[in-house]
Amino acid sequence: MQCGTALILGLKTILQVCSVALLELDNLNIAVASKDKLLPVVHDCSLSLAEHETLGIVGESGCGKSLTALAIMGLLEGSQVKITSGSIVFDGQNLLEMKPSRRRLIMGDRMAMIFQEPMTSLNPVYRIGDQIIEVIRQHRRISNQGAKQRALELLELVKIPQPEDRINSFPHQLSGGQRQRVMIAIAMACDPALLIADEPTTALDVTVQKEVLDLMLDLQQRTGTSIILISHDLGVIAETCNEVAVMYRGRIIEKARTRQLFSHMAHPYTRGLLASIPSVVTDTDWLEAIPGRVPTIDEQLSGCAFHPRCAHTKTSCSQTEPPLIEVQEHHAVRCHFAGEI
Amino acid sequence: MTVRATIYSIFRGRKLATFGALWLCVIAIAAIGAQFIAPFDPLEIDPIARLTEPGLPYLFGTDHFGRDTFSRAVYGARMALIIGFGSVIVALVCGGLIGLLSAYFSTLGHFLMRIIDVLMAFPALLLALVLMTLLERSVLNTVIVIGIVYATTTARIFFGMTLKLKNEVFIDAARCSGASHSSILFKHILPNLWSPLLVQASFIFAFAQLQAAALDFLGLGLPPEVASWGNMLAEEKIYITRAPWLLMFPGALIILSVFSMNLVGDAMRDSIDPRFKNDIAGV
Amino acid sequence: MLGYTVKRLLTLIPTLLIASILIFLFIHLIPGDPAAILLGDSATPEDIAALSAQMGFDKPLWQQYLLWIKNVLHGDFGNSVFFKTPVLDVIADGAETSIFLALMTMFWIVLFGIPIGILSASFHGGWIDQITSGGAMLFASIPTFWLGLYLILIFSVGLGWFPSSGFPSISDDGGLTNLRYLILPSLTLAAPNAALIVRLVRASMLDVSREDHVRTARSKGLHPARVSIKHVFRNALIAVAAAFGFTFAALVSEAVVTETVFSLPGIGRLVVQSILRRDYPVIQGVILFIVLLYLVINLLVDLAYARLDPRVSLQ
Amino acid sequence: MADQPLLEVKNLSTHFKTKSSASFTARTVVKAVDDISFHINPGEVLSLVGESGCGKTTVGRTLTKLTQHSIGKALFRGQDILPMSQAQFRPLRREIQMIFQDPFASLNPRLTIQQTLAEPLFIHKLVSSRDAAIQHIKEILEKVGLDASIMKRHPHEFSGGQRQRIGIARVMIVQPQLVIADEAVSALDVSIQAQVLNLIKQLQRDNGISMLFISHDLGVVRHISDRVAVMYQGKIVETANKHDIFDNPQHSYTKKLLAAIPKVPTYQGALSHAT
Repeated sequence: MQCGTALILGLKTILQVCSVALLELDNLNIAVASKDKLLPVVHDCSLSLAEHETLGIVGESGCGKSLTALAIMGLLEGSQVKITSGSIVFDGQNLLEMKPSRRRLIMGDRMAMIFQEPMTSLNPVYRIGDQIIEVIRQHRRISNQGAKQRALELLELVKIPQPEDRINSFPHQLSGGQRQRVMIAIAMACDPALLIADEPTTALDVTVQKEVLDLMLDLQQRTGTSIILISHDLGVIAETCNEVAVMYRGRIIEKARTRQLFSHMAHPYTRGLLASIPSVVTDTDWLEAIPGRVPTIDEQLSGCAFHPRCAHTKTSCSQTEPPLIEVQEHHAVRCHFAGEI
Repeated sequence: MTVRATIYSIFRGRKLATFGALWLCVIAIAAIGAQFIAPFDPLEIDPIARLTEPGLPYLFGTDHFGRDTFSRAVYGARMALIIGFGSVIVALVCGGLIGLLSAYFSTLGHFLMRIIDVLMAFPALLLALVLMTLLERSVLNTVIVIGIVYATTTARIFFGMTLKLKNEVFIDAARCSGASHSSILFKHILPNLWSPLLVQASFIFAFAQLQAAALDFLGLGLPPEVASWGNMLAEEKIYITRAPWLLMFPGALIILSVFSMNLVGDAMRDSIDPRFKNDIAGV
Repeated sequence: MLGYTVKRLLTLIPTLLIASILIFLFIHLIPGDPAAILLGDSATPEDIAALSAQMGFDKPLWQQYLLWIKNVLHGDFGNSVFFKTPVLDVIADGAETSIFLALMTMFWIVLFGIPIGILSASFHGGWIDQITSGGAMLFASIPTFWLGLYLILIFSVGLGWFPSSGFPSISDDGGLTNLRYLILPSLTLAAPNAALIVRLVRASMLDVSREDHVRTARSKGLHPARVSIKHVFRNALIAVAAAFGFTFAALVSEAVVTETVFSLPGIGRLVVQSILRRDYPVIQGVILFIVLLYLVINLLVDLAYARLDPRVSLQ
Repeated sequence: MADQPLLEVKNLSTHFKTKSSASFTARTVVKAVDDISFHINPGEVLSLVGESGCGKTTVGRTLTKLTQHSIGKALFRGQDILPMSQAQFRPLRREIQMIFQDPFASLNPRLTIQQTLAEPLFIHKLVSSRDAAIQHIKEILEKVGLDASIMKRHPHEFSGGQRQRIGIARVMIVQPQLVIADEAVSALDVSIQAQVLNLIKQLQRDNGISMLFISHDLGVVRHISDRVAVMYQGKIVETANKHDIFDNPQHSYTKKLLAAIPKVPTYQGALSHAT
């Protein structure tokens, strides 16, 4: 018996070493500068992502999910939005302590991003081939011809028909779905370890959405890249991610393995969110909508961020902010009564 | 928003624009109270005191007729306001109306805008010069001519902005409610154009000063006896080497006032609907 | 491209027709006998009668217009009342000065306007931006003639570096060194227009920098300067080019004043003097010429525009 | 129920001519809506579902005469509305109303809520005095779940969900027979979308309104409609009652559409939590 326990412990250690986190966010706080003060928009965000994993961040507009992504990517610089504290450790290095020039070596190479609006995310005046070549030549010592060859491969990889012709197209000559494929090609050009996809399919039709998501998962299978998928759509998250973090008003309020989350939703907001979605497979006569609205960022709130809209509010909810507690292994919830309701 | 809050939001953190607004207030006070502020009659000729250097009692010196430059400058402020407000009214009423109606009624608009396009091919100053030859030199005619010249650009700008508004969803919604053409034009479209209108007015006000000064300089603007900054420059330009201050003071007044108006216009433009920001030409 | 150019040239015709009608009507708006106006104050009644018959002033207005247009199409703009020579020759005499003035002005505008504009946009909000964009606005607020007079006072009268007025042809003694006569005038003319370009480049770059594709460029790990030039400025150029055509009209206005201040024998001063002399055939001719030039420049701008922006198709 | 449908659309086509900037080139014709027919019975909700660019929005705009139709008929209570002039159609605008997609663009930013809501009342002469109008507005605001005290405020002071409620109030205040809802909840966040959907469904039932519900979201469509018409490239490819469409789709496009939707795992706890 003793021997067996030791073996299991040993195996666990080995597994932990193997699945060392690629990305680790520790108590990240982000605030937006408005007039004379800083309004917090992301509050104590801690996340970790292992290699080959797909993490979904889900929440409604203004919950801070996109800002978190932009902070990881390093695209907040020069904007009104500032990281006030915390750390982002990628590949064992704290990105926030890095010089901008060092950080740019990672951007587009080890870490890449695709955005919500495929119609405007490509520069309209350059051919798509040149836009792919640009990122390859930024990070690899390679001839123009070699980069072009690689760009052709990439276009083929993202399943653009007739890549030899399309490489010379301008963005406006492509459909929305094709443009998003080109964005994926740019992102995958240097085989990134981490791909951040911020609402990549929100602007697309459902049939195209399916194709693009399938493509992303297929590429992940081949290259082993980790993905952070940001979406407002629980369905998209459920079908693509291993792990989910639910955000509300700048806070992660629930975090779990996808299967765990959908079988044991612990936070009233997560449950309400799911109940708000009319199903395509069953008839619903009435939706159990969450009452009220998301408070704006300049509204001060004490206690739990969700308490004004929560059906289970008790006095303590409006007084102290609940911490993110593990209710099960891999399942953390920010609610005073996580186990009880 | 209240007027005070709007003014506060426009000038908050903009020291230069605030300075511009304050300077324009000074000009306005000088213009209104010219007869109390000016120590001398601006038209009184004193041949003995010709080309006196600045000092006392002639703060800005005297010109080659011996007239007090400071008094003329104070009365010039009054002329600047008349020119500015006058041309703004002419330009906005003519141009604004043409632009608004052309955009809303597309058949009419197609024809009118074609003419406006052609008129825009005529350089503003040339158009003004030519129009001035048809009329005699007077304050009213100068105002009308400068106003007409800027009516073309104003019409173009309002045409563009009205077209944008016409395609707004709330206009569709008003149509679905059964609103009539006049109600859509004057209740739904025009009120959304007031603030761009004000910004455009401030730029026309500024450019009109430069245009009027150029007309004066070329001898086709205000009547020569009128005390305006442009006329002061035009009449004394040959004395620039002997009495440089004669051109310094009125020139500086024009520059400061135009600069101030541009600053104020620029600050206001930043506070209007971002859709219209690029429509309004200005500096 | 060629097909588009031909089409665009064809669409110029109705515009030119409207312009010519306006210019033609202008002469007939002046109260009095047009023949007397065309011939000026010194004309004898016999001259007036002769011209009336020659120009057909007794005929209906539309026939007169057709006759005038027919003559114009044959290159006959009539004779200058003042010079007694064909209008076309008078314009040609002023062309050299104006062309060189325009070219040198363009040189300054591009040399100062674009780099300062890029600088201003790149340091948006900082002190460099405040100085450059505030300075640009100040320069745009200076009356052209005032600036010209003080440049003469300082650099010609005071320092003696440049001549103060006139422009001998480059075919005269001195050859290309005669262009020094145009340095002060071209700087005077460039100042307000370069200021406009600074503001324009700055505003369009700030607009473009907020577009999504710039974020994509930054996410590639490109150097900020490269993002700024290759992605922001390159796209901002589209808006700058579009505005360039309209700037031409403003440039002509200021050239009129500048040529007068520096007594340059160009078309600008010609038109002012002709207006003061009531030399109507010259006024008609010059204005028609300027309108034509404006239209051609705008056509060229449109062609350049299509090259800058692949979304604009020339089909 | 009356034996006659409230609205019957027969062979409707709406074509657009795209104008080229140079006046010599030929114009191309886009068949946005291509020969479609459907009907809506009194008190019934028909959904028009399809992907972007399929022409569903054009159908709504054509039926409210915001866009000129090309061919076909639209019989509203037996009367063809399409050939009518705007002036002839004006009295009918009270009965045929439209809810727009974008709650931020569909309210005039310069008008107070009271002004916006009073406008249709005065146009259709439903009230004779200002006091009566205010009374009406108070009632309708209460019905859409807003406080009467907001009347003096401007649209920018409200969130998207609140604005959409105001938009619904503007439609309901004239007591229409037919409401065309063009992507009425698409711009809203999920939790707000559910509230507004509930509101629309309740108002529709309480007032026996017929509705043409235009949407790309199949979950929403299943929730709200009685019958569904699927549009693809300007044509209606399948019309059926909602159970047939969702549980037994016939057309291959309908099948493809249904297969593409990401499914949310159902979780019983989620449905019972607030009850």
